[in-house]
Amino acid sequence: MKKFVFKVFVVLALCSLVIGVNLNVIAAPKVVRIGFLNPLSGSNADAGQQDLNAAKLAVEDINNSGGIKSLKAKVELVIEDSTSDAKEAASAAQRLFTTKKVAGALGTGISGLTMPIQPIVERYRIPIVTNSVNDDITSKGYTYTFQVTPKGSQFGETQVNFFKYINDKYKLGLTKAAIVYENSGYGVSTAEGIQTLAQKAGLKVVLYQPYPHGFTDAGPLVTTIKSSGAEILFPVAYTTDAVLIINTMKAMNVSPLIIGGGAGFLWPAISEALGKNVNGLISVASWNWDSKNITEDPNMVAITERYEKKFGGFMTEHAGPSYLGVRLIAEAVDRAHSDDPVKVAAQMRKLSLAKGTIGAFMQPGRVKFEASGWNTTHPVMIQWQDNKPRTVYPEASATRSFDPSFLKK
Amino acid sequence: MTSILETRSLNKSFGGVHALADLDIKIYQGEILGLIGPNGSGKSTFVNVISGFHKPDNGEISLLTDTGMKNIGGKIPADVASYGIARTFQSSKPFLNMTVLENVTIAAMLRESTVPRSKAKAAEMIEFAGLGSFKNTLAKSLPIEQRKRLDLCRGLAIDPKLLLLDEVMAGLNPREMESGMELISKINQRGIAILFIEHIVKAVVALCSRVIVLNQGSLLAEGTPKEVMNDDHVIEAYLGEGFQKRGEPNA
Amino acid sequence: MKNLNISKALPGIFLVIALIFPIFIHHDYVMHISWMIFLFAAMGVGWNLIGGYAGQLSLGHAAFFAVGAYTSALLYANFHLTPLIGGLAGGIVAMVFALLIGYPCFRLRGPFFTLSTIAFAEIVRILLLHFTGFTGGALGVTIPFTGERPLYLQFYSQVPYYYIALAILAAVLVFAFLFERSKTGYYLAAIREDQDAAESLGVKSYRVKLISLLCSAFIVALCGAFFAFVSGYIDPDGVCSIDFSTEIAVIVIIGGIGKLWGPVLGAALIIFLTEATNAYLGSLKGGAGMLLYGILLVVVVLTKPEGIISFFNIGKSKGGESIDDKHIGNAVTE
Amino acid sequence: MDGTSFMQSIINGLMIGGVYALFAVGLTIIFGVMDIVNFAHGEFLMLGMYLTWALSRFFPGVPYWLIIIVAPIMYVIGYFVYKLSVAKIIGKGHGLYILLTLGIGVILQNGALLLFSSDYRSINSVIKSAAINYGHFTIPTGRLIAFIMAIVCVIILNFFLNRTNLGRAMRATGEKSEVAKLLGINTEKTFAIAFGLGIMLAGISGLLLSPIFYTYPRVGVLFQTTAFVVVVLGGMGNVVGALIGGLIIGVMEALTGAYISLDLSILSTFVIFLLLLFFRPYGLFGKARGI
Repeated sequence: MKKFVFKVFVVLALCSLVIGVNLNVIAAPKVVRIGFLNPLSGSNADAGQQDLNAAKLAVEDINNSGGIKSLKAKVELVIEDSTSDAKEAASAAQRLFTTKKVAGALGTGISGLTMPIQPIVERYRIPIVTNSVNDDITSKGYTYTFQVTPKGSQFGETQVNFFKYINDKYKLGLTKAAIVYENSGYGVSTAEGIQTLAQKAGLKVVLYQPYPHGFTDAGPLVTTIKSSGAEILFPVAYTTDAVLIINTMKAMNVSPLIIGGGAGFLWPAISEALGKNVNGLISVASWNWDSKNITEDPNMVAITERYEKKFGGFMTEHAGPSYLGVRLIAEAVDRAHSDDPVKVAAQMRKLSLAKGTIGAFMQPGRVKFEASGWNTTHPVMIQWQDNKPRTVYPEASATRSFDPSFLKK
Repeated sequence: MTSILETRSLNKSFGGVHALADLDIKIYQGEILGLIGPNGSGKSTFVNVISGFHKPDNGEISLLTDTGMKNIGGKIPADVASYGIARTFQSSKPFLNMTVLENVTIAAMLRESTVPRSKAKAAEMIEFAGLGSFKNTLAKSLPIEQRKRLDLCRGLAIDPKLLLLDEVMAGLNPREMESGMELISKINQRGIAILFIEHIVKAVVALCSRVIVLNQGSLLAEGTPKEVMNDDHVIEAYLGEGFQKRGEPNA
Repeated sequence: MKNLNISKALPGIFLVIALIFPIFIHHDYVMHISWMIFLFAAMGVGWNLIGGYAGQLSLGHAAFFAVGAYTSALLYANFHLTPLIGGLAGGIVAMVFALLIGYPCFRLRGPFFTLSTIAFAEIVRILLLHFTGFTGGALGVTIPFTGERPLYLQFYSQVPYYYIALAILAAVLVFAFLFERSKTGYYLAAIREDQDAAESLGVKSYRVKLISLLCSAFIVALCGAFFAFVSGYIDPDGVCSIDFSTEIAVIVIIGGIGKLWGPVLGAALIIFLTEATNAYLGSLKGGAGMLLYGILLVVVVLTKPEGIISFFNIGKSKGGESIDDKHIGNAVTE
Repeated sequence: MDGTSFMQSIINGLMIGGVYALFAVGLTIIFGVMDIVNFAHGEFLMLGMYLTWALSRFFPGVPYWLIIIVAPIMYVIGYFVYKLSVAKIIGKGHGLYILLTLGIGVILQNGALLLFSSDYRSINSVIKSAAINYGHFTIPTGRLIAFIMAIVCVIILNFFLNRTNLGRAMRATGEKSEVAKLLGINTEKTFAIAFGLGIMLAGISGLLLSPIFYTYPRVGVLFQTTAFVVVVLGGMGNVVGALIGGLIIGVMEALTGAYISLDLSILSTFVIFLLLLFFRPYGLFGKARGI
């Protein structure tokens, strides 16, 4: 009998531990909690870290300017590590939404981690703001997901239009294009956008090639590019592969005009890896720190300067929209006079923020969510100049003109 | 005397060493055939080839089945067992962490369709082999005699036509050998032919009606135990050259 | 074989506790953790059929999970088929895959079998990624959540998932209990004890191992289908990664390999600890949670190789203590 | 696909093959002597890369000479990792050492994440994109050096294993550890040395990779599975086999990438692997056991 009692005791202990873990009591009404869900470990940890920096800055800025005025409440960031594994991301979301009363949440910056979270968001009716670009995020009828950034398919449009713009302006006469993309959610959706647009724009797509992300050698890829005779290259990659591709192309002196697909070609790591060779590189971006909609509004510029001072580097493509996401949730809570997620979501859907408000932070300078939850915006083109990405296209958003001197190389 | 197993020019060599060289051997129904020979003469190889653990290089092995003689050369051990050939191993190989009953049940499962029926058959075999008192002891705690008996009992449980006993008597004291031989003849009386590989001459003489002698993989002599024991070649092979014949070799 | 030295009542008591548990505590997060534990336990029991009873350590079972998930999800996406049927179809397709890998791989032993299962799962993952037209490739497959749809395993509350997962686990445990006592179960124990001796008694080790792999594949695929509809989104790297295969194996090995209740205990321990470390350490600094998980793994292996279950001495295993594979060196049976 | 890009693919394949080979040689020694597959081998490669990166901040420029510091440190790490953990589970069934090395891998990977964060580190030296252009072929210098160092290491190792007493002791232990014990070989020490040697080689591969690749906590994962294939192709425990196996896998990957499709290039590695396991489980050159 003794052994039997011991076993039952252990099982009960296990169950009580599980319960005890998370049923902490609801905090005093004076704090509004905004959830943060991004990968802080695993292969996407570098992106997650950028989002975390921005979210912390946003909460700091909100509280320094009086917090949520209509509720006279401070804002608190509740951080959950989604890890880079989809199953764990769903558990983290479940944990966040059920054990911590949050008014809304920011998450995630990686399409492959956002999509498994959406059914849980829908179930608990908690608004989330995401800066991942996959088109499917706002095309499956989800009503509590708000996509702040442009969509993957728009990237292609902007890249090809920009190419036509400089092809005509500087009479480059280039026609043969190669599209190489990382075989991931982000890669596939961006590459499809480029392909359809390139064909429509009369470009000859000589190579449309997925490659396994995280490969050990860019040699075979660059050899295929070289033998395809491509004059323009549209690569879509995260940092690790982007660095390898560019170094190997330099080594094998293959030098088509590179029009990067965002992410890897835009994040600070590539300028650390390539040093001054990064200058001249062009890439599409879902957001950039020096687009006109920011530089013409001192409050917006102040944000990017605070970020740079606090984290020692320009505000990155991931950080900008994440900062905006937290501020939008705070704005919606303020307008809803409540931290009840359903009311906050209703306000989010009604938001229409133009110049003079935080809406100016996202090009072209306003934030307005469609019924699908997508904020009608468009990507911008950047060119690396003195080791910083500067917005060069479209004119409405450009603060610097494109520097053609790098084309001759 | 119809033969139950026949080999025709059976060959097996390991890297140039001829373990079995053109062996033509017959085992008759219901007989206990002794197989003797100095160490390394190919006795164990012969058992391993017949039981399918080693593939013969060439030559035929045919076994009497209800549809006449069937070539079983090259079949995998499990098939050879289902055709009706059981074997024991030189160093006994019981399932150590299982009880005696469980060991024999595994064997009985070959013929019995359900687990309970296999268990019943196994219990029956255990009684027959005199292991009744050890039914629920783990094989790993059995003394050497009972382990050998267990190997035998397991072989019996698959209703074999032919039982290959590889040095079942080794390591037993005279009393244990006596009861061992008793069991073997009891098994034989059930109509099961036995190939009895043994060094202990006393046991061979007592049990076997016929004996064959292997030396360097080939058949040296064949005949009744008495004839074989007095055959010059056999003595020479066992004791090496330079020994004259000195009458009855003592046990 | 029935010498389980636990009292017969214990499984019954666990079932009763599990059934009434949601009446007292039905906080969604606890329910979520519970059905995750039940799901991983069921997969663990499935893995144990081949990893424990047959002693064939597989690090590629995520492939069967992915096959189950993708078959049921694609049947839904194209024909709106409910997972109740889609899941079974997934199980059958997984068994076909098991035949593909079983035939060649069972001639291998020790590390060679393990390495070939890794290669097999990687091939499945790469093919899932490559054939975008058919499987959606890297974009994955979405099963949109559009409100309460029981036929498609979609509920607002987590409690129904708790009971479905519990039912799957209970069914799998009963199957494993009977499997252990079936001829195949006995034969597997015999093979693990001494494969040569078993074969000399007519045990076709290749066929027996294949049967246990087929059952194992079916169970893990069923869990894959359940997971696909509960999570609402699957992609190749998520459902077919090496880390996921390793997690299934680690759960059983830590819980107690070759023992009926090993996987259940292992799943409870690992899932609970991963959640706890991520909940408390996750936000602290990326990686702290996983670091603790790694340390636990090493400590358990060095101090208690037979797994935690031996603490409880539940369900004494019939046969091998730990995964003792004597034919370590040579790759192929003679 | 004209002639030149075929030749270029062969060059690409040989160059990356050199790196695969050196990394796999460490793995094959550990298996050859100790009969265990080290599932944390990739993480030791990562450790070697971080070590080289850290040292290169004090000694900028081309890091190859740092080998005289990195190699001994990695050997000592390997020696103690064996003594503290692996030694305790030798002979207790192959499931345990898989679990143990997996655990060590998780600890190293997340320890690095905590210490160095997830940022990508790279060594800014001229080697990064330097290359020798010969006609229209390009040979990346960094990978060429790695290729040559791999060959040199294998030659030295082969000499060590065949000519020195310690080497022969290791091969004997590999063959039959029980018998080796009877002959008075201290198998305990031999195992520790073999493991130390294996980890040192992983560290050296890390050093060779660091100037041409980027360092981050999960970088080891990219090379580990391929290394398993190379080791089996070359014959478990066969050092020269591992070198040739590495080159073959490198070329196969490059050719599949160039001629079939890039995202299937890794597939070719695994398909070869499975075919190999069924038809030639001892690899192209391996013996049943030992090194």
